[in-house]
This record gives sequence, structure tokens and C-alpha cells, in this order.
Amino acid sequence: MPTRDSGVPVLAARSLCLERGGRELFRELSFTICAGQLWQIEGANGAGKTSLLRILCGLSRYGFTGQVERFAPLLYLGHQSALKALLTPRENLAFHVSGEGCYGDEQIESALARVGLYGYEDVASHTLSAGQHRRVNLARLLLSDATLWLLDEPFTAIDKAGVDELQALLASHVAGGGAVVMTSHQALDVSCDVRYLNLGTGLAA
Amino acid sequence: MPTRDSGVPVLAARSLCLERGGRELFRELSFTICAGQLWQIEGANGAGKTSLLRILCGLSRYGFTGQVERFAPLLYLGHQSALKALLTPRENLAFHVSGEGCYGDEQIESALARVGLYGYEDVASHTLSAGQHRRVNLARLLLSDATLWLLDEPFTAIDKAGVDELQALLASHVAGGGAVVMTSHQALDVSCDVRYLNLGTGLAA
Amino acid sequence: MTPPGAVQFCIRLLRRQLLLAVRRPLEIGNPLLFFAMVVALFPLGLGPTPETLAGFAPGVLWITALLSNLLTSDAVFRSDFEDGSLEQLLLAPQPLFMSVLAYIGAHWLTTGLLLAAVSPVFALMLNLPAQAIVALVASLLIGTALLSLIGGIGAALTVGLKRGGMLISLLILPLYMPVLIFGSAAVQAAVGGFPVGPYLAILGAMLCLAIALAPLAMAAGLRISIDA
Amino acid sequence: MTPPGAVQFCIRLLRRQLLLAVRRPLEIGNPLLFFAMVVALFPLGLGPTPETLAGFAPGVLWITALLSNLLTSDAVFRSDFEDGSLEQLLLAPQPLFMSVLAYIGAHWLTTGLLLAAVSPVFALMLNLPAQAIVALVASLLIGTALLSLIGGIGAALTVGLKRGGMLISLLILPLYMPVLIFGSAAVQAAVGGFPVGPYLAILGAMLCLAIALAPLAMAAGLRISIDA
Amino acid sequence: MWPIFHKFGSPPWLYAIAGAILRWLLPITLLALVTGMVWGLLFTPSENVQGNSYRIIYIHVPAAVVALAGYYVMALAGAVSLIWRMKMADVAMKAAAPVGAALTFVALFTGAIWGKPTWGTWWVWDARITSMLILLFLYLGVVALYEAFDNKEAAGKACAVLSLVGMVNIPIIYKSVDWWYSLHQGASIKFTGETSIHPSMLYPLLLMIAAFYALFTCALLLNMRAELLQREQRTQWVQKLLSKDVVN
Ligand code: HEM
Ligand SMILES: Nc1ncnc2c1ncn2[C@@H]1O[C@H](COP(=O)(O)OP(=O)(O)OP(=O)(O)O)[C@@H](O)[C@H]1O
Ligand SMILES: Nc1ncnc2c1ncn2[C@@H]1O[C@H](COP(=O)(O)OP(=O)(O)OP(=O)(O)O)[C@@H](O)[C@H]1O
Ligand SMILES: [Mg+2]
Ligand SMILES: [Mg+2]
Repeated sequence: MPTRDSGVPVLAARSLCLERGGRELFRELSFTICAGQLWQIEGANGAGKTSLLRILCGLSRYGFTGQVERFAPLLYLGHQSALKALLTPRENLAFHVSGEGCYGDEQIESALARVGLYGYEDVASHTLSAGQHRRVNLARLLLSDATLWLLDEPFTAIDKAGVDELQALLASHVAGGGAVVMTSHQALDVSCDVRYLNLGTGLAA
Repeated sequence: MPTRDSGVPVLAARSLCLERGGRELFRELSFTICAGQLWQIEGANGAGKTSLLRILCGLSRYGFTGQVERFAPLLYLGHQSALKALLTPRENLAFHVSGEGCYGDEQIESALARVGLYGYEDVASHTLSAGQHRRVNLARLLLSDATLWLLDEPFTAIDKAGVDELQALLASHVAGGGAVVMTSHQALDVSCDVRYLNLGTGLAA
Repeated sequence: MTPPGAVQFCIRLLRRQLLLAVRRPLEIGNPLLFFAMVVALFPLGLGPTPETLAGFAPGVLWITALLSNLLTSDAVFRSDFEDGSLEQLLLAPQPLFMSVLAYIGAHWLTTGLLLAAVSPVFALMLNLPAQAIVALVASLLIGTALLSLIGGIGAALTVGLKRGGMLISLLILPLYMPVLIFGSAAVQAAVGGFPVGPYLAILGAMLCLAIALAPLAMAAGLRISIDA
Repeated sequence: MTPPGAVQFCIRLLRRQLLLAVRRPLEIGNPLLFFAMVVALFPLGLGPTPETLAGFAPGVLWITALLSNLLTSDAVFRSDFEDGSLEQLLLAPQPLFMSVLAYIGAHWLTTGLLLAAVSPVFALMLNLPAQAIVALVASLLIGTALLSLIGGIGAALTVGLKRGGMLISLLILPLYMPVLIFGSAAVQAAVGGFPVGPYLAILGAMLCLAIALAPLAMAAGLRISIDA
Repeated sequence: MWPIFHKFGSPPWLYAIAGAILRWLLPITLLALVTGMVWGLLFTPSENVQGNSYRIIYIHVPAAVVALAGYYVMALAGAVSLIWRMKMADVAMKAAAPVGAALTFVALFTGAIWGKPTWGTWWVWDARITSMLILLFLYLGVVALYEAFDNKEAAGKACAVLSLVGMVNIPIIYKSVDWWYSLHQGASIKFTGETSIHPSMLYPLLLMIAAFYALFTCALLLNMRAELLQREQRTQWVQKLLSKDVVN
């Protein structure tokens, strides 16, 4: 992973407002995410966390007001896993549609081993359990080069040991000059500072 | 909810063995679940929790050995929500395919209100957020009459307040003579006794 | 609260399926459109002289009905499988072979019945003689019900397959053939002025057989598929 | 590690799509089977005299090719949409209009190319004169590529619709028509001993136009669909 | 009755018994095939209308007859598997499908080859031929359905349902095509040459039919043995068998 400078802005949102189904989800939301920061978006079910992440990464382009500027390559993991059921985890990573670098076989194997899928590299993905399925996606975090990670409930279906490892990974990414914006209903237990963005109550540094 | 006798067996499993993809997941698993008990199935990702639940409820019929006897009506909530995206939460409950009783409109409304979906009764389900989506299913727990609940990771995508309410609901079901078998990677914090079935290490009373 | 009886549950499922269909009006209109398009394509592909067209008309109309049924059959249980509803249906206390009849009934109401209802328009477009139109509608009404039942078996057997693709068309097209033959023969007989009754009677007999046996096959197929 | 270039990424996607196709051999065999079945249905529906059959053959073969293309087009982006891959594709740094070409290319290789390759067998079964077979294969090769591109536009526009369903056939069937007309005309010309070149030239010109424009339409369609 | 039934449910027993049958059936089959072939091709008179091309009958007719019978064997095995939940019936059914498909293909292929000199065309939409084509699709459907399932136990049950449904349909299909054809066309081509067939041509034909039945049985048993080994690869008796083979 290349070293990156902390404190450089990687994403800036300016006066975002979103209304969904007649309910105002957030209003005049402005913030800047810098390298070296870990943000957790909080809010009850239906608060608009997923909607906000999709706006930040650029998938939502209509129906909201405000601007988003992106200054660095980003990686988005949504509720859906983007895995093909018929491909093996190895193939899923090697042929991934997100257009990232071309990974060698050893890189992929070691990433899969690190997320606990040693021995499952070559089974069809649809035979994986729910948690194993999500873990394949976490291997992307190990492989990727992107500065900014946008993660929507990355702990879903992951067991306790997996959650601990993932938190350590997030902390080390942030320490290496990356930035993370994530949602989760669990409290984080990481070694770095966490900034909170509460969609119910507004920004909290 | 009719009162039920505690201590009556509602489900008995005898010497269940399962092998998946060349790995033995569990072997000679025998246990009896009685009314008034809350069981949590534990195990790392891929330990076989979901597979076990599907065997217990009768959906898996091939590929394992052993017997399961069921003595009471059961309700199974799996990873998938069984909600039709085009129907509203109200319609989803009223026309539910699980063949339970015919609920009146007020019953459904009050159940939806209790799971925090007041005001969302009549929007299309595909516009619900991930957590709201799962909450519709939790409303089935409030409506159902089944003695035995088999719940596969019921806390997924539910926010903190929701998890607390759900735990209270589980405890009250058990106190009323029901039985619950559930999986979760979170530790339970309920007012009743919890029995653990760890698929890594075996039974633990 | 006791669970609803089998018939009551069947009606509930039928209402659910129809409600779902109404929520996707395009899905309903689609077989019709497909019908219209294929009927429009035929003259383009075959050369448009009216006399030749009239000769083909019974066959073309019936083949189109069959294809549009084939295309929609795959979806009868698919979405319920994908969102987990099918699991819940299998766990329901009511007998499964009755429940699946509701699915087939809804499928027929939203495809076969509609097709039969609009077929006279297309028949006229293809210059089918007027005296054959009653035979066309009647044979389509019975025949499409039969097709829906057969298609349901294929759908039930293939719904859980990850690697199945559209295997369903391989499985059920051979079974469709007798329906096609008697259906188009009925219309052709009417065009030629021969009695249509025997053909319709045979179709009716096949329908009775299918109503009795297909639900059992579908129920067995679904229980197997969920475990694929 | 720098992301792969547009062409390299395109090749990676193509390999991915082909691998997925190979994992579902039934899906590949299916258009062929569909072809076989429909070719078998026509004589059943229309009456089996060899002379009449030979007259239909060009039209029937072309209509079947078109239908089987139509049926498979809907799925080009569907599964990627449903499992979230499409979101990831849209976020990729490579230009989307090139990436979609890989999808279309894979679709054509697994449907159109195969159909064209096996079509002589069915042509013989329908008694198509031997001199028309080259024209049939050539017109199918170009024509199915065109159909895949057109079908891709429809698929991109409708993939995100919850209530869209098979709307796609309504959108793209009209665009298919010119292809059908020139394609079957080419074969009919060959049967009659007339030159086939002009028809193929027109199909080729249409193909060039489609290769230039369809990817742009598809890319725009996908970006809109993902936000539906 | 029940003890035998139990034995049929036991893979090692079935494997052994199939091996024993094959030991004498395989040579007999080969002998019958060669005899019938030589007899039919070299020692029967040539036909006055068709010349020598009719000799393909010695493959065509046996293949067609056995292909049809094979479907009933398969469907029967399917019924047993569904009703008595006997896993070995699944094995028989799974083994029968590709053999039947191959025979059907042979019948179609030889028929088409024969059709060219006699009717001047490869293909005709006649009742028998059309239902044969459909039979091929039914067989292929069973093969494909089996392959598409990951859980092979479930695959067996699904194929059993499918082959039973197909069995109900085969007579219907045959009748319908027959009727349809006779309605549209006068009887322009008739196969019912049996009455006119000369005994010198008939006897080798009967021999060939018997040989094809035996061939079908052999292929079925061989297939079943292979399938049994694969299914039971982790059990003790297969391990023992394999290690014995390695030692030998
Ligand atoms: C692709 C073309 C053909 C197919 C699929 C086909 C199929 C069949 C079938 C299924 C049978 C056995 C039916 C039974 O068990 O009763 C049969 C028998 C027979 N076929 Fe063919 N056939 C074809 C072409 C031909 C041709 C070209 C000839 C000769 C002109 C021919 C002559 C016969 C005769 C003589 C018999 C036995 C007599 C009988 O059982 O009626 N077949 N064929
Ligand atoms: N169809 C299948 N074929 C082969 N193996 C399978 C199949 N389905 C599941 N498995 C394997 O069975 C094991 C158990 O899966 P299961 O879904 O029961 O796990 P789980 O305990 O629920 O895990 P999680 O916590 O991730 O949900 C996994 O290792 C998985 O790879
Ligand atoms: N397509 C849509 N049309 C209308 N309303 C929508 C649509 N999608 C989402 N919503 C509404 O927007 C709100 C926010 O949804 P979102 O998915 O962003 O919530 P969330 O914070 O991610 O919730 P969760 O914790 O449950 O995942 C919800 O109330 C939902 O009903
Ligand atoms: Mg969310
Ligand atoms: Mg699980």
C-alpha cells in the first residue's frame, strides 16, 4: 500500500439534502473527509445511511440536492456482495467488475486466507455460508489500492473473530493515510479516532 | 397468545450428521427442545448454523442423516425475508404465504407499529431500508401463534433499539411457554436462561 | 388463531398472485404484446400474400400462444424462490398441491385467458375465416390452461437450480406438443368446416388429467428444488 | 497497482462472461434447443408437406433466431444488477461504453454465433435448398450481432425497473424488424437464385452503425437504471 | 419380498450382483451382435425395391425399439425411487438416461440416412419420427436436469418426477402426432412392412433386437456400477475395493 498523506481531503460534500417518500432524511449536510479519518455514519433504521453512501460514491445521481467532490479513488461495498454465485471466490476476485488492478494468484490466495477462506478458494460461491460470502468481499479491501473506503454495514453476518480482524484492518488503513466512511449498528472498537455523523442529530466531531 | 406448558418437548433431534462439500459440519447431534427454552446456536462463519436450522424446520430433506421430530407448529425466519417488493408491508402480512391465521387490519397495523413501521404500512416494500425490510418480518413474530420459533440471525440490519425490543420479545415468548432456537453472532442480553449449542465444540447446557 | 383451511388459503394465494400481477401491468400486457409482435413478424418473414397467411393462421396463432406461455412459465415460482417466500410456502400447514394450483390459476388468468380473449383480433389480422374464431378461442382457453399446468411442472423442477439456465424450455416443450397439435388441429378443422367437438373433447380430457396429476408433480418438484 | 486499461478490462470482462456462460452449459445449449424445438413446432402447427415447409424455411429460421435472441437479451445485465455487480461496474474507472461491449460480445458469442453455426442442420430439416445455406449462415452471423446490440439497449434501459418486467420486448421488437426483414430477404433471394450481396451489405452497414452508437446508449441506460 | 428389497437397497450387494451378471451377459451380447450383424449384412437376400440399403434396418429397428423400452425402464425406476424411497432406483434411472438417449439418437440418425435413398429426403414429419425426436428431448431433459442439481440425492428425485410425467405423455404424444398426420395427409409413407417382411430377413432382425436389449442391459449395469462407485466413494467397501484393485 503506498503511503499517503494524512489530512488531505479525499471527499467533500456540500449542503446535501435528500427527501425520500415525502420524508426529509437529511438537510444541508456539509463535511469534508480527509485522509487518515474514520467516519461512522449513525442513525436508526431508515435514517438514510445507505442513501447517503450511494450519493457519496456517485451511484445516486438524481433526486437529491447539493454537491459531492471526490479527490481520490474509492471503493464501495454495499448491501449486495457483487459476487457471482457460479464463480469461485478466486475467480470472483480475479475477474472483478470494479476494474481494479490485475491481481496475481498468490495475492488473491493470501487475501482469501487472511479473511478465513483458506480451502474455499475454488468452491462455487453459492455454496458459501452467509458470512463466508461477505468475507470474499472483505478480501477486496486487502487487495485494493483505493484511498477512500465506503462501507455499508461491513460487519453483517461476520462472526466475532472476523469483526475484530476487520476493525484492525480499518484502523491500519486509516493509519496508512487512507480514509473510511462506514455505517454500522454496532459500536466500533478501534485503535484510532472515530468521527461520527449522526443522521438523526446531525454532525458530531 | 395462548398459554402453553413449559417443559413439554416441541422438537427432538436424534443423531444428526451433516457433511457439506467434503467437510463434516456436525456429527451425532442429539437434543430435545422444550417449551420455555431459548437456544442460541453458536459457531464461526460456515460452522453449519443455517444448515442445521433448515434441517430442523424440515426444508432440507436430503444429504444428512439422523431424525428430527416436530411436535408443535413452528415459524422459521431465514436469511431471506420472503417479502414481495411490490406489495406493501400490510399486504405482505395479510397475504403471507406461510399459511398462518387470517389477521385483521388492526392486528397488522398494531404489529407494524410495534416494530417501528408506523407510517410505512402502505409504501411498496422495495422502498424500505434494509433494516425496515427485516422489521416487517419481525412483525410476523408478533402475529404468529407458533410455539417454536427458528430464527436465523434475526438481528441483521436492525438498529440498537430494535435489537433490545426483539430480545424482550424473545424473552416474553419463552416466558409464555414458547421456545426459540436462534443463531446470532452477537451475545444475547435477555432476562431468561439461554442454552447454547456450539457447533464448534458441541452441546453446552 | 387457527390457520386458514386449504381452500381459503388457496384463495388468499390467488388474490396475492393477482395483486402482484396487477402491480406489474406491463408484465400482464407483455404476453399480449409478444403475441402481437410475433403475429406481425410472421407476414414480414414469410411474405405477406393474404391467401398464404390465412393458411398459416391457425398454426401461427397457436405457436405464438405456446411460446408466450413458455416464456412466462419460468417465472411462476422464480421470484418466490428468490425472496424466500417459497420456503415459507413449503412450511405452511396447508397441503402444497392445493397451494400450487393457486399459482397456476393466477398464471393462467393473467396469460392464457387474456390471450384467448384478444386472439380474435389477431386472427382477423391474419385473415382467419370468421367461422374458425370460436374454435380458436375455445381451444386457446382449454389449451393454455393445460400449458400452464405443464409449464408449472417444469418451473417447479428447475426453480432452485443455479446452473439450470432456461432448462425449463427443454423439459416442457416436448410435453407441450400434443396440446399444440390438437389445438391447431381444432382451428384447422373449423377452417375446413369439419366438426371441432372431438378435438376440444380431447383437450378437455387432457386438462382433467393434468389438473389431477400436475399439482402432485409440482408439489414434489418444489420440495426437491428447495433442496438443490 | 494501476487499474487495467480500457481494452484490457474489456478482455477481462469478456473472459468473465464467457466463464459464466460455460458454467451454465445449459444456458448456452438452450437457444440452440429452443431453435430446434421451434423448428420442430412449425411443421407440427403448420402441416408437414415438404414443399410448403421449404417455402417457410427462411422466414421460420430467421424468426426463431430473433426470438431466441430476444429471450436471452433480457438477461444480459439482469444477474449483474441483482447481485450488485452492476453498481461496481459503474464505479469502475474504465469507460463504461467499452465495458458494455464485452457483455454484448459474450452474449453474441454464446447465442448468435452458435445459432449461425448450427443453422444448416435445421435448414436441412426444413428442406431449405442447399444453395441458400451460405446466405443463411452469413445473414445470421451479421444479423444476430446486430440483434445482440439492439437487445442490449433494451436490457440496459429496463434492468433497474421493479415493475418493468418484460417491457424490454416492447421496446426492442420494433428495432428488430429491419434486421428480420433484410435477413430473411437475403435467404429468400438465395433460394430464388438472386444475388445476396446487397442485403448482406445493408446488414453490415447497420451493424457498423450499431457498434458505434449502441454502446453509448447502453452506458447511459445503465447509469439511469441503477438509480431507479 | 422384503429381504430382496433390502438387498437392492444395499450398494455393495448391487455392485457385486451387477458384476456377476455382466460377466456372462457381456460376452453373450457381443456374440449376438456379431452374429446378427454378419447374418443380416452378408447372408440375407437383397430387397427388390430398395436393394441393399434396407440392411440398415438391422440397426435402425432394434435401436428404435429398445430406445422406447428404455424409457419405460427409466420411468419405472423413477417410480420406485419416489414411492419406496429406494436410492438404488435413482442409480438405475440415472444410468438409463444417457443409454436411452444414445439409442434414440442412433435410431434417428440411421433413419435419416435411410430416408435419403428411400424417400429422397433426410427428414419427414411423421408420427413415429416426430415422437422419436421428442423422446430424444425427454431423455436429454432427464440428463440435463440431473446434471444441473448439486445435491445428487435431490437430482435423482427430480428426474424421477420428470420421467414419470414424460411417461404419461409419451402415449399421448404418439397418438396425437399419429392422428394429426393422418388428418392432414393421406398415408403416403407407411412403415408397416412387417407383414411383407420375409422370414429370411425377419430372423436376423429378431436376433438383433434381442442383442440390442442385452446391449442396453449391459450398458445400464456398467453405468450403474460407475455411478455406485462415485456415490459411495467415501464408504468403506469402495475404499477396500479400490485398494484391492491397486494391489492387483
Ligand atoms: C429419422 C428417421 C426415422 C425415424 C426417427 C424412425 C423411427 C422408427 C421407430 C421409432 C421405429 C420402431 C417403432 C416400433 O417400435 O414400432 C421404426 C421402425 C421401422 N422403421 Fe423407421 N424411422 C426413420 C426412418 C425410416 C426410414 C427412412 C425407413 C425406410 C424406408 C424406416 C423403416 C422402418 C421399418 C421398416 C421399421 C420396422 C417396422 C415397424 O415396426 O413398423 N424408418 N422407425
Ligand atoms: N449447497 C452447498 N454445497 C456445498 N456446501 C455447502 C452448501 N451450502 C452450504 N455449504 C457449506 O456448509 C457450511 C455451512 O454453511 P452454513 O450456511 O450452514 O453456515 P453458517 O453456520 O450459517 O454460517 P454463517 O455464520 O456464515 O451464516 C459452509 O462451509 C458452506 O460452505
Ligand atoms: N426508492 C425509494 N423510494 C422511496 N423511498 C425510499 C427509497 N429508497 C429508500 N427510501 C426511504 O429512504 C429512507 C432511508 O433509506 P436508507 O436505505 O438510506 O436507510 P438506512 O439508514 O440505510 O437504514 P438501515 O439501517 O435500515 O439500512 C427509508 O425510510 C426508506 O423508506
Ligand atoms: Mg442501509
Ligand atoms: Mg448462516
